[in-house]
Amino acid sequence: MTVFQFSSPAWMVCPVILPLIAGLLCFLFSHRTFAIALAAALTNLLVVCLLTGQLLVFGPMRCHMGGWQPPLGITLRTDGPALLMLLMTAVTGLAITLYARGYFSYRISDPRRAGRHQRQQRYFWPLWMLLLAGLNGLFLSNDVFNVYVTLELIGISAASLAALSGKPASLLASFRYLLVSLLGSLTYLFGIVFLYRSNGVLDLGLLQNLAANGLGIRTALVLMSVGLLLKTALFPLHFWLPPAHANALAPVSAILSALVVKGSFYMLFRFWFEIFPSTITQPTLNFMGTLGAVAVLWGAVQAIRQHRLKLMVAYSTVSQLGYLFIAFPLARVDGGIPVWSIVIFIALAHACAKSAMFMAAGTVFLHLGHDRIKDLSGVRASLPITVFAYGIAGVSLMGLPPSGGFVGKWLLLTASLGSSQWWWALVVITGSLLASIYVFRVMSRLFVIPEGFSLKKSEPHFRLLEWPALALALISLFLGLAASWPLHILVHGTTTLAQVFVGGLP
Amino acid sequence: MISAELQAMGHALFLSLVAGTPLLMAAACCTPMKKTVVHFLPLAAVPALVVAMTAPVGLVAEIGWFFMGGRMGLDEIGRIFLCLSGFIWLLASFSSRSMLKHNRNQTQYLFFFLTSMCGNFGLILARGLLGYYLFFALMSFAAYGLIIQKGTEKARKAGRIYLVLVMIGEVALFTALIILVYSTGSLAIDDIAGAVHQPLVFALLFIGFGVKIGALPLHGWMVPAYQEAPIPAAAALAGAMVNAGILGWLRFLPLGLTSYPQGGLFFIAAGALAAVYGVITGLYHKQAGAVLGCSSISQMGLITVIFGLGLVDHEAGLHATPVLILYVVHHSLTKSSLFFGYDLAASRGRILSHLQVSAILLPALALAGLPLTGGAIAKSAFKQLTVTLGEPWYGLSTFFLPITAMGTTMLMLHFICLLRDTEKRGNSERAGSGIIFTVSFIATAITLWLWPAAGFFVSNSLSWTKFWQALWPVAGGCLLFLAWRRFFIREKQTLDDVKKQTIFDIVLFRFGNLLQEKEWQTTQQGRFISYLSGFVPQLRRSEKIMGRWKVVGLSYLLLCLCMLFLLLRL
Amino acid sequence: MITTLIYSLTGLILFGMGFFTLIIHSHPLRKILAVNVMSTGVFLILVATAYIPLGEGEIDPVPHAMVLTGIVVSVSVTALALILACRIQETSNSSLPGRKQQGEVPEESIR
Amino acid sequence: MNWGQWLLVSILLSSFIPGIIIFGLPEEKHRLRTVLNICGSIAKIALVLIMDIGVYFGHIFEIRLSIIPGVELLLNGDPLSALFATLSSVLWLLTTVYAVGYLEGSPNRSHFFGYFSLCVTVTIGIALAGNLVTFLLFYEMLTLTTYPLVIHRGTEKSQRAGGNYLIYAFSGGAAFLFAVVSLQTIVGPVDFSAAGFPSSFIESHGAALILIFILLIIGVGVKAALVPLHGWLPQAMVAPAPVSALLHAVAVVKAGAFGIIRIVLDVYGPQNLLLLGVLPLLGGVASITILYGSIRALQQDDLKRRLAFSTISQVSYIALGMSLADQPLAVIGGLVHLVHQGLMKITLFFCAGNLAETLGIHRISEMNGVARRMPFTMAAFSVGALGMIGIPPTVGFVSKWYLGLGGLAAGNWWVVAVLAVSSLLNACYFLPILTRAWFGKQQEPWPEEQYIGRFETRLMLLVPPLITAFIVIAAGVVANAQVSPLAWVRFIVRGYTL
Repeated sequence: MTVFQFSSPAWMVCPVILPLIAGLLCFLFSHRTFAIALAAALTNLLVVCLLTGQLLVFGPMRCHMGGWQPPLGITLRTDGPALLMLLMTAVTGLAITLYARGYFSYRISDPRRAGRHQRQQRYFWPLWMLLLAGLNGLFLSNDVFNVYVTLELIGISAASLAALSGKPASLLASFRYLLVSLLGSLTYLFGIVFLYRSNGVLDLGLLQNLAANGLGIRTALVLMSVGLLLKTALFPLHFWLPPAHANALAPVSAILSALVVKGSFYMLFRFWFEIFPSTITQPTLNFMGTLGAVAVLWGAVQAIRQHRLKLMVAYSTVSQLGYLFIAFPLARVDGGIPVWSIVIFIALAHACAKSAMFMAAGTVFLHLGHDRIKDLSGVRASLPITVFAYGIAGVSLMGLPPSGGFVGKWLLLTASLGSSQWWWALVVITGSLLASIYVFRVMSRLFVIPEGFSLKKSEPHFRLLEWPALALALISLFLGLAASWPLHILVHGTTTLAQVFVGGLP
Repeated sequence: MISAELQAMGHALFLSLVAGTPLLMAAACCTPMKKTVVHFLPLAAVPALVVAMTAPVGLVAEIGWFFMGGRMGLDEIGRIFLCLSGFIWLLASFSSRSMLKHNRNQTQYLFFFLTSMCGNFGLILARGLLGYYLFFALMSFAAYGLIIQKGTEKARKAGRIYLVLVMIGEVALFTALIILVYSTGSLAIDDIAGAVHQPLVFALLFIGFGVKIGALPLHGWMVPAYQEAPIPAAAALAGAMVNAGILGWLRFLPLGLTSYPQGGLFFIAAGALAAVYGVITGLYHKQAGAVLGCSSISQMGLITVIFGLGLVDHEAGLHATPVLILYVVHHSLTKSSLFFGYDLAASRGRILSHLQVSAILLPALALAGLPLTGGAIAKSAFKQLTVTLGEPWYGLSTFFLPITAMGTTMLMLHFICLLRDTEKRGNSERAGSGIIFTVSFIATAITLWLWPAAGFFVSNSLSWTKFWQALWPVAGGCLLFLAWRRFFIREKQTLDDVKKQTIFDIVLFRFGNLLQEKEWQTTQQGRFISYLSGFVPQLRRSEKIMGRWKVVGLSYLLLCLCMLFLLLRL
Repeated sequence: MITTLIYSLTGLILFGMGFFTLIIHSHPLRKILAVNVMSTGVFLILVATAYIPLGEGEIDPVPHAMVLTGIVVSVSVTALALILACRIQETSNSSLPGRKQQGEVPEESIR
Repeated sequence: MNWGQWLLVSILLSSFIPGIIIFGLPEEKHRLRTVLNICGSIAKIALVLIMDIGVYFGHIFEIRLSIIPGVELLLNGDPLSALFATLSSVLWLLTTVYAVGYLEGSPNRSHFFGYFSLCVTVTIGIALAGNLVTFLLFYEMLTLTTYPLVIHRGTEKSQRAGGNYLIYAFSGGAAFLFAVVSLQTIVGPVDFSAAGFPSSFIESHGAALILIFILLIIGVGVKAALVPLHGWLPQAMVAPAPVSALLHAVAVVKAGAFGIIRIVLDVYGPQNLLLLGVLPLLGGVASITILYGSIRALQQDDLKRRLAFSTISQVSYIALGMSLADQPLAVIGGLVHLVHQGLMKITLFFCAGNLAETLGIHRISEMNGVARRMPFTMAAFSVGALGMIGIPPTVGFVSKWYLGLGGLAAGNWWVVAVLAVSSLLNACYFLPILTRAWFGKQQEPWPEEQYIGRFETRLMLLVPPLITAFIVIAAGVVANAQVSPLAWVRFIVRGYTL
């Protein structure tokens, strides 16, 4: 069968189909949910690795669904950025799957609310698998409308996941999240209308070749971008993110912060720099950069003033997302680093670090029953690995070497100073400093074992709660040292992109 | 080849033994072998004497690895100084040994005694600049331990004044040496001496070594230190360690090499002032050790004058060196024998026999220049030097020398009077203090007569005019003293230098207290934090406002419009 | 042509009305309805678009497919939103102010 | 990989692996932990010595790891890094022994020793760093690994001190990062090399290069505690004594000073700096720091605080030496003070720790007559203090001597004046301690006296300061020998064409 050959483009269907099937199976067989989800996550990782190999051997590939060619049919395609995002999702997803298992087992082991927690677990797995399918689909799609569908899929499952804990605060937050995500996708859809009206094409590849420059395209771009910005929670549209992320269950927070916001950002970035680079003007880029800069500072300052650990981590996401946008005005540096690598690095490092941090925060919450920052002392004695993971993740968020965050910030700094736009560099550095404050405000509590502190002996101990976080944190830490691998994949997969960035812009 | 190396090593070992023996013994006294060390204490000074007697002149040993290039050697001047110091240290260690038999703080005293001895011998042998500095510092700091030995409040204050001045001296010396080495590019003393040209270096060297000899503005430590230190230690201080300053000047200043009139004048002025000052303050002291300290200030002032005279003129410089050495030898022997006499008196209490008093009187008046004593010889040599210089120095000296001689006579008589009133210290008579005094007395009496190098000056002083010139100031001094005792002395007119605080003490030790510790950092940080925390409610409020749907919708629309505008602007 | 314009304008107005309601009104149900109105507006424009490109009598099937998909999505999202709104209603009725869970944010309103 | 590269890696691993294992060890297994620590540090010393010999005979030790274009990790064994690595590894062994004795019976030792080992790994990394990026990497990691040690006691005060430390350190790190990136965009990737970057850049980017230099110095100056960036150091005194010793003598402050050396000698190069004319600025800051630190030290009654201000003052000697970078003698003085200050200061801190641990003495006013109770400790303390003043034959004199000569050679008389005044001030704040301890009379019982061990205190607390005190004298006495810090520094300076 040619379909299962190494060179077959049909492999790229798997990352979408597998989690989808797994989600359905989870729904059906509610006793084997973890096994099914784990199998799906593992297979997903394997397939993504295979796709990466494919990319390295054959270069970017396309898969026309059902054999229909672009104007009508839907196309999936792999290239460097898409694969890196897929890899990120697969690795983080696997870790989150393991962590979620530990998380729910721990909660169910508490006899008081076992029933409620079991119910939560039952709904978590199928929703998570759906979300995974949606994300993979988003990264792979090469079709504007297909992107809308996957966005909606992500939005629905993410909002449901966020509501899972059932507490009033989380219900409110997830309701708002749902509305925001709807508003965003509707705006996006509105943009598609304009796009289709002026071009009559939905395939990204075709759109890219058209490179039309009319009013319709611009309006479409604005609408689609603003919709995606809302979903990405760029300042000043970040209002929904902290409550939604902070009030969700810990694995859900990790998923939302690490992966979901990246999805919409990824599409935004593609539109701006791959599909319509000729439409974008430098002032627009500067505008985005400014918003990003404000987000970095605002988010960090808000994170510093929080009294709850999870809210703090959530605001830190607002701040970190800002970095992604600071890369915008730096995209046109002549002969500099491809802007993709900056963004990808920040995104990868942030995904690993943030999910590790949320997992650690969740474990701490489970352990103490609260996450008030000022009462966190002594956690280190009982959860050394978690605290360690938190610390390492914090290092990456602060952008200290050798973490992946450092490489991302280094690239940002090099680009901004290389193009004499030093103000971005100042923002980046100030942001890191603020990050160090909010990370260490917690750290100083976590690290301290107060005098006369005694260990609670009878704590049940779940390795799955601690090790996945540490693993992800370590990955984010050593991403910096292994930075040449992602770059290799990126460069290999984006020969066309590279042409665009190095000199193709007006 | 090998034998030459062996010989060099032998020389090095031979010379290092001089300073090494006291050092090793100092190390040993920190171990349980303390008693043995006390017993063999005088042995520490023996190698110095042996080397001084036997070693050939010009013996030089290089120890390259030692402290940035060690270089030891014995020259003619060094031999005289070594001999002198060795002798005085030997006597002092005998005296210390008898003292230590009844002392509890043995270790401390022994350690500092031996390390100062090591420093003193080492600096005499040092032919390298850094070596000299090293041993000089070792000696200076170790002497602090001797001064403070008694542990009383007074002793500690004396020690503190000493320490402050020593520190100033050290720093000045360091600065001077570093400038010298920089300007000559050499670490050997022989290359340095001719190189002092800048007034700054000159002044620094004056301060650096001047502290040791109690030159005028830096004399503050001397009186309290002599007063408070145990007598054997004070003898070593006055007889041996003081000379390190003179030796330093001899080694580093260009005496006899070039003339340096301004410097010479400065030395003369400082020295003459010190000579008078020492006498005048000394008469007001009520303690024998303090009087001896004042006399040292005065005598060192005279030596400074000689040095200054040598600096004024190149020709005179050549003549000044032997005079200087003569004077140093005379003063050291005399002063140490006075101290040992004081020791004798202190150990006996009031029951000194007339013989003993008159025996002490001899060195005392020798210091004033009684005819047929070393003092007369030294003074005539001094006058001889002024003769070679010519006017105005000769005229000044005929006026100045008798005055100091009279002053010294008065001072010494005052000392003898005090000695007779000395209360007995210690609970038992110390064996051997009589013998020690006798030995030093004999040495004082005959050294200059038997010393071949001094022969010229000795014969020079043996004429009737010289005899008369030496005698009348002493006689006049005696009369003046009697008159002074009769008419002027009052009980309350005493000076107690220990109670005074020197200006350095105030400046340096109180410096820290003057500046009140202000925790400005914490207050600043506190202010900053409170300033920041004023923002927190505003932050929370604005974040809340941004979360309202109306605001969100508005910003959403604004964002759309902004982007559209920016995109369409082109 | 005019028809298309009318349809499109109507769709635009619907979208605007929905957006306005969404941000002005605080009641969950109104918000859900507002979103539905908005999506209807977009669908209307899409359908109108389908009429233009291929000349007389023929219509473009792609927008139709999109609208259909959109409707499906919209329905499911509305269902989810309604359920959430119900749950919020229940919990806000049942939970008294004093019974807040440990470690929760002070409740922030949907407004 | 050749053996040299393995050597570099194993030098780093020799403390990293014990550190990681110690983290996993249960609290009770202190014997195993001690064995691990000691073995690791001895192995490290052996490896570093091998490297020293290799460096002396001209072997090139180098590992490169390219991260992204323009960013390369480079570990490099040159004479300068060998100097710092040897110092750190030797002092680490002593500090470890001391820490084992000091923390006997206290909680959380696994944690403590784990970070202790990591901290030394990172310090060695700083020593071996071959370019600015690698230096930055380890420099930031140093902040992270020392922070848990600073807040080890867990009190409110120590947390505040730790927070302050972080704010200072990260701000410095941020300035450093900014400067490194700016420099790279102007002159391209800079490896540490004797020549610095090509002087052609000075004409085109003079102002920017000056600004970058200032930022770099600010970056490392925070750790080197240059005034006005010194605020964290006295506060960090709340940490246990071995940590203070580590901070002051081995790791943090030293890393900052080492950074100044690297920037001046290897990044910019003396010639470039002369052209830019920024060296007087550094000299001015260093001089002010020297005097300010001494004056502030005078005001302290808390022993460790006084020592901390003394560190501020003393470390700036290194900066002072570097500010005369065109004078080989001054460079020798600055470099050798890196070693000498470490030896002296670690002695002093060990002794202060002994006093606190054995007798509960924290203030100088409580020290009357303490030397009679603890003669060996105070003897070591005295040696260290006299060294700080610069009394021969201690090592402190050697550094001052070369600095002074270099200052004169550069025609800067004020350098000698600063040295002289600083020596006086040092004497003013150290000699009273000594006189109190040796000649003072004990007036009241010691605050918290414990009788531990056969000697005046535990043997493990006593031996390290005695060893370092011995080295303080010995290294001064044999300064001119074939093997001595000074000889090695001369060997380093020979590599620069000054």
